[in-house]
Amino acid sequence: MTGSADLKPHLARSHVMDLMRQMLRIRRFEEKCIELYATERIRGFLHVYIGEEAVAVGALPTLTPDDAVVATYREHGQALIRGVPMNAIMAEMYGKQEGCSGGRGGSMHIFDVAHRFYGGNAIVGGGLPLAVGMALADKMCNRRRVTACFFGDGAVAEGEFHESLNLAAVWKLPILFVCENNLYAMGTALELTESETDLHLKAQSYRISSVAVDGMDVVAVEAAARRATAAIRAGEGPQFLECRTYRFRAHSAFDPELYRSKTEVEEWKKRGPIERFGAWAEANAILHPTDFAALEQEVAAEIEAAVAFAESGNWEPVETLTRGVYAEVAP
Amino acid sequence: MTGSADLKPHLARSHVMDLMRQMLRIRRFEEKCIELYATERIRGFLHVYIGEEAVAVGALPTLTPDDAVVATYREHGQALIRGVPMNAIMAEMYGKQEGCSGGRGGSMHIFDVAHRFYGGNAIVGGGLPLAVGMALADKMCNRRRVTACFFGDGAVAEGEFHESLNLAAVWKLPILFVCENNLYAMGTALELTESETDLHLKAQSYRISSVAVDGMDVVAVEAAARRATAAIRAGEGPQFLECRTYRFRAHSAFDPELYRSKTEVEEWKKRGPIERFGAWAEANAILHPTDFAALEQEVAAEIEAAVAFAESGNWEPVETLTRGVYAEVAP
Amino acid sequence: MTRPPVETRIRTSYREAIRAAIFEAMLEDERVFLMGEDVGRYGGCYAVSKGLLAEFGPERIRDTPLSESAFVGAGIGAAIVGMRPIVEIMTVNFSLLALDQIVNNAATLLHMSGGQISVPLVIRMATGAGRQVAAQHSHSLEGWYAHIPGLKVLAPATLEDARGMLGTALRDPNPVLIFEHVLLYNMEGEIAADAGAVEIGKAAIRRPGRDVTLIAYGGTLHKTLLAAEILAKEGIDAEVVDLRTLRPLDTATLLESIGRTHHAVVVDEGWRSGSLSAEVAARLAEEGFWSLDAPIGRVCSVEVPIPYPRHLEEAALPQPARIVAAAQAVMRR
Amino acid sequence: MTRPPVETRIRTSYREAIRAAIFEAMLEDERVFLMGEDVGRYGGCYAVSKGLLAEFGPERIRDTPLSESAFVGAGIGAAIVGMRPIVEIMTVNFSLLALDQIVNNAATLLHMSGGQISVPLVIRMATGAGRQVAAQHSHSLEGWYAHIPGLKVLAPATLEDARGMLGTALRDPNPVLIFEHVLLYNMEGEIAADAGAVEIGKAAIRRPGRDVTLIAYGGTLHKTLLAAEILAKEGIDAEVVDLRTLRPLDTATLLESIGRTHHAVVVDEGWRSGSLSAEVAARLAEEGFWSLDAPIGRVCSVEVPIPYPRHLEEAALPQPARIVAAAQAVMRR
Ligand SMILES: Cc1ncc(C[n+]2csc(CCOP(=O)(O)OP(=O)(O)O)c2C)c(N)n1
Ligand SMILES: Cc1ncc(C[n+]2csc(CCOP(=O)(O)OP(=O)(O)O)c2C)c(N)n1
Ligand SMILES: [Mg+2]
Ligand SMILES: [Mg+2]
Repeated sequence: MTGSADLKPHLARSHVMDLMRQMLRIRRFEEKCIELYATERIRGFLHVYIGEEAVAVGALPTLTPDDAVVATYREHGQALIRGVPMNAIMAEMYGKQEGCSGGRGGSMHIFDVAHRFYGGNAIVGGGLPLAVGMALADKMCNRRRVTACFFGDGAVAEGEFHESLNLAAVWKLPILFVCENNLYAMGTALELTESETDLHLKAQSYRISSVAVDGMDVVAVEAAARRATAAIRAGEGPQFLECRTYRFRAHSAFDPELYRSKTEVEEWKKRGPIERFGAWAEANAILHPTDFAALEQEVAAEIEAAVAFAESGNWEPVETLTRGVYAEVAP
Repeated sequence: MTGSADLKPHLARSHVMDLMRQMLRIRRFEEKCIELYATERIRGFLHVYIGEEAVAVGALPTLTPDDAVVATYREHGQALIRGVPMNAIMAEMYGKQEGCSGGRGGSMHIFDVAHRFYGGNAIVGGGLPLAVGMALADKMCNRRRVTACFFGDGAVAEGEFHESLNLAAVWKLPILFVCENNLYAMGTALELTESETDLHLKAQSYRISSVAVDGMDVVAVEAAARRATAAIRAGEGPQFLECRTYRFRAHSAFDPELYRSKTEVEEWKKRGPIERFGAWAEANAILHPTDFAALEQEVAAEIEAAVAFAESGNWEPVETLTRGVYAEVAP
Repeated sequence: MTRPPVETRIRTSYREAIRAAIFEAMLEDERVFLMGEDVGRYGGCYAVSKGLLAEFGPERIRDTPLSESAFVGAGIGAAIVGMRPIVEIMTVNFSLLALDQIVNNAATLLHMSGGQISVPLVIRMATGAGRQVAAQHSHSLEGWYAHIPGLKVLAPATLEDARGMLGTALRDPNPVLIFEHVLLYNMEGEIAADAGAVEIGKAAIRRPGRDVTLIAYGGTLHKTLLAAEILAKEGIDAEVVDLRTLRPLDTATLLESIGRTHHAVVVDEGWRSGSLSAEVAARLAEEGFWSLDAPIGRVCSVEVPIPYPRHLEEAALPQPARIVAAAQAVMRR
Repeated sequence: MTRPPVETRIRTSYREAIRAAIFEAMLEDERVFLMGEDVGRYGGCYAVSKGLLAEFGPERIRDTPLSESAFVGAGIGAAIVGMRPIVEIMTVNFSLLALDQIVNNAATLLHMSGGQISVPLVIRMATGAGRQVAAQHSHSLEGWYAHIPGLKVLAPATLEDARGMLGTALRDPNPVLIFEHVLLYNMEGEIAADAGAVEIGKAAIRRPGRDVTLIAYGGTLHKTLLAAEILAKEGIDAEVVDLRTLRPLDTATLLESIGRTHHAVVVDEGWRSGSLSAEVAARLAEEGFWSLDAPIGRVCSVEVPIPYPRHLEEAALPQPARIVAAAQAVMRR
């Protein structure tokens, strides 16, 4: 595994098992969502994280419960790993009252303040300024927290990316930018839209220290994220992590995938984060076939329970439609 | 003079005289505007270019009549050097019908399509996308033109700067970005607002070739601009010129200048573009005291005529107020 | 109205009609090009531009980065120096990022330059809710754009208008915004095989009636027509007016209609307060006051960010039942 | 109304009143900070924050780069995790660059999160024309913001409101936008030395009258009061209502007033079509129809980008003479 050399010592069986479990939780959850979309239990836009699991699984456990996360519309994975209960996420996908956002948000707007999970933003680039402000508040209050902000390669072209990186750097804010570079923004390849496709270099032009890692390698991501969050906690200001990854499925349910070849997708699938990590763990006799089976079973049970929970959830009555437009009491 | 070594041969007396004349035209014009503002002939916002003359005078003559210019609200100097008649500019400052924008725009909105001068944009950063589109059209039509886009150091923080540079670079457009870095955006010093204050490096993060020049040295600006426009014409794509300069006067008539010291201003004044170039020309016996006197007289006459022209101009009748909201015929 | 014989009519969809209009414009005028996110290789997020890349190549079917402000501004810049760009903003939701360019450049350059510079630009975007895509993706902000002098704003609601408005917009020397309701793309029907440019600037009476004037546009037109059918069964003969052009508003047609019906209901998917329906109602109250026998009714979106679940989304948006109820209410006394 | 004794009144200006409100809020609550372009070292582009940097330091009087979207978004981010930011956008003209953050984040986070996240943020900005700063710097777009559910929108027109609205806004758990008309900053007068927070959400009758209700807000209030004086001399007793809060609109006070006067004129510096005046007129036409004895009049900006020359700018904006004429017109028949 790339970059895993210096981390081997930490790769205890329990940790390997945990990484595997978390990646599987995302993978199987997303697969179930696709199924549920086909049967119209889930509606609206659905963006799944299949192929990119190593990013969330590698990066998020380096945060503490006090830290915060801001994500995009492709955020089920982050939410799951952050600890938002799968039941609440699934109910949200259904639009049920028991969803983590009360059913109001759906797939693109997963929120859970108890887990300091601040969405779920469906405007590309729109989460970055928000994360900057959260980090600013922490800095002004001398709170030793990190705000991790996830966004795609597409967001890099937006003006808000530029403004946010600059602000974070000028003000030396405790923020971790995580760029999920899956090479495409919907159907447009990065190389057609960025003059500099080595995205982590962009961060350096703001004097933000940055690194690019193999986003298909959960151990590499974890190592890099750990270094980055440690630097932030040490007061070194914002850090930028470019995770080079790939989306195995269509952008959303409406995407006919005309813009890339099947071969390209297949090539990347060979590097699948679960597949490779699993093979490595097995080859090194850290995990055994029975472990995989047990994990799959455990995950399947969790998903089944989540579906049951969502199915049995309630629709908000129409009478409360105008709820949640204005807050009544100061937070 | 910095950077003038390789250009000495071209510094014929007539060229030196011309550079001097043009810088004086701007300086004296702006001084007159300040006077006219005090007597309320000119109203609204007035931003003068005193101290920064070398930028427009050095950069613009490297363009041909076919090329185009997009500027900011601090654009009198560019307009003058581009060849917009001083009469029409002054009448515009008065808001008279005879003004180059029919009096509708005033100081911040000088337009003259005959001279391919496309404003006069008062939204910081707002001219950059426009210039990108003009260059795109030229490229699509295989026209060998350059679009020169002027903007201040303050514009660099705007998202539109980032989006525009990237577009220009991805599409390899024939555009010259001229950053007039006078170290302040209104009252906010560059070092407080940019994590990377070496602005020309930012252009490089888009793979745009860039250079920083002493913007107080008209010969250095000219040399750099000549190289840049030549590169653009040779098909090398966008070029970026950072001109390091200084604004000797307040940002606008409303600015109490609390944010910088008199000493700082005085230090910069010693490097005044007219002052230094004049001293150099005299020391090298290229220009003589009588030349300066003659130039001053010539410029004074032109300004006097412009004021007379503006004074005797007409106010647009109120009856035509709603003119110019919609065009009637296709251009 | 004389219709062309049946054999010259073809079956098409709203989506295909727009594509045909783009296709035709690209063929006719080499200054025309299409630019926006995913218009090329992806085929357009609503598949409007599917196939055009193969036909016209990547220079003229130009995929852009996610840089709404810059590529809209670039469209303006290209327009002022001779091109005829069609800029596609995926949806009105993202147009907020380009608003400065539209309001402060596209709409003002002609005026600020004393008439020297015109901006023959067409900006297309999808608008509206109804697909359960929640609060950030369900805006109906065309009314905002209709507030801005210097812009023209169109809302094609029929196949003919989807086919015809683009060509007319491209021939207009001013910036023209075209709002395509997301729920209309799949609408199918027949149009004349030689359908082409249509007049803009005039409202159209889509259903004549004597008792009440129902005023709608874009996505709500069809709900309003449905409501009119229901009303007809209850003995109320509703006239349905399609605004078609949101700026400038064709007040004359509206006044004429209420001059006959003496009752008006305005239907608008925008949130009620400050939506386009307010302007329509205000004009009727100013200029049609003496024609009105009852207060004006409005059926708009409920003032809440659009929620994800279907039943709540449906409740938030104008529906035939609410239109019927509003018409009955204004007829009641 | 019992007024405090004369000796406790102080002379102040609109600018100073706002500064005093900021000052007080900063002292009272350490979660409050001011952030924006040139608020610190420059002293604020309208000198509102002059002196505050020396008092509170650069952390709490925070100069920002020219990055409207990011610093407004940062204000939202800071607000949702416990701060009480006051974000200053120099003028409404530049707020277009931050509109996405305001509409898609500030206004929707509470709803999208199912009520978990509230955004106790105050955004102040200057608005309006009258200083000959031409088309790009003269917008009056507060009506746009008043369209958005989730936002509250205030327009202080008096010294008391300039002094008092900010404090109330900061105590509100929702995003509140405060629009300060550029021509009011120099307005001087006396207010109670202990003036403080004022109620928001209610319109105020600034001049009682029997014949016609003139409805205005912000910068046009004073022109409207002038018009009322002129009308008084001509025997028309005008009531002048100051909207104060543009969202939510206090319709009740308006209906009450026209219930007495039976005539209404709405004055608004926004361009007529689709301005806030349209919503006001629409509500009166819906809910006050039977009170009205004549069509509603509107006095708005002429639909042209604001021109630079004084005489043209004056002609484009609402002026007392036009308000008088409109009032006379609605009274005439
Ligand atoms: C401002 C904005 N423009 C356009 C869209 C439509 N859109 C949704 S996702 C997407 C692609 C984003 O790509 P990227 O940032 O790389 O994220 P990915 O989907 O690859 O995870 C686009 C264009 C949007 N949501 N917001
Ligand atoms: C988008 C925007 N924000 C704020 C302003 C107000 N403003 C006008 S000029 C200026 C400073 C710009 O500085 P810079 O770009 O360095 O140009 P300079 O004035 O120094 O030539 C500011 C903040 C504006 N016009 N546009
Ligand atoms: Mg991507
Ligand atoms: Mg500057």
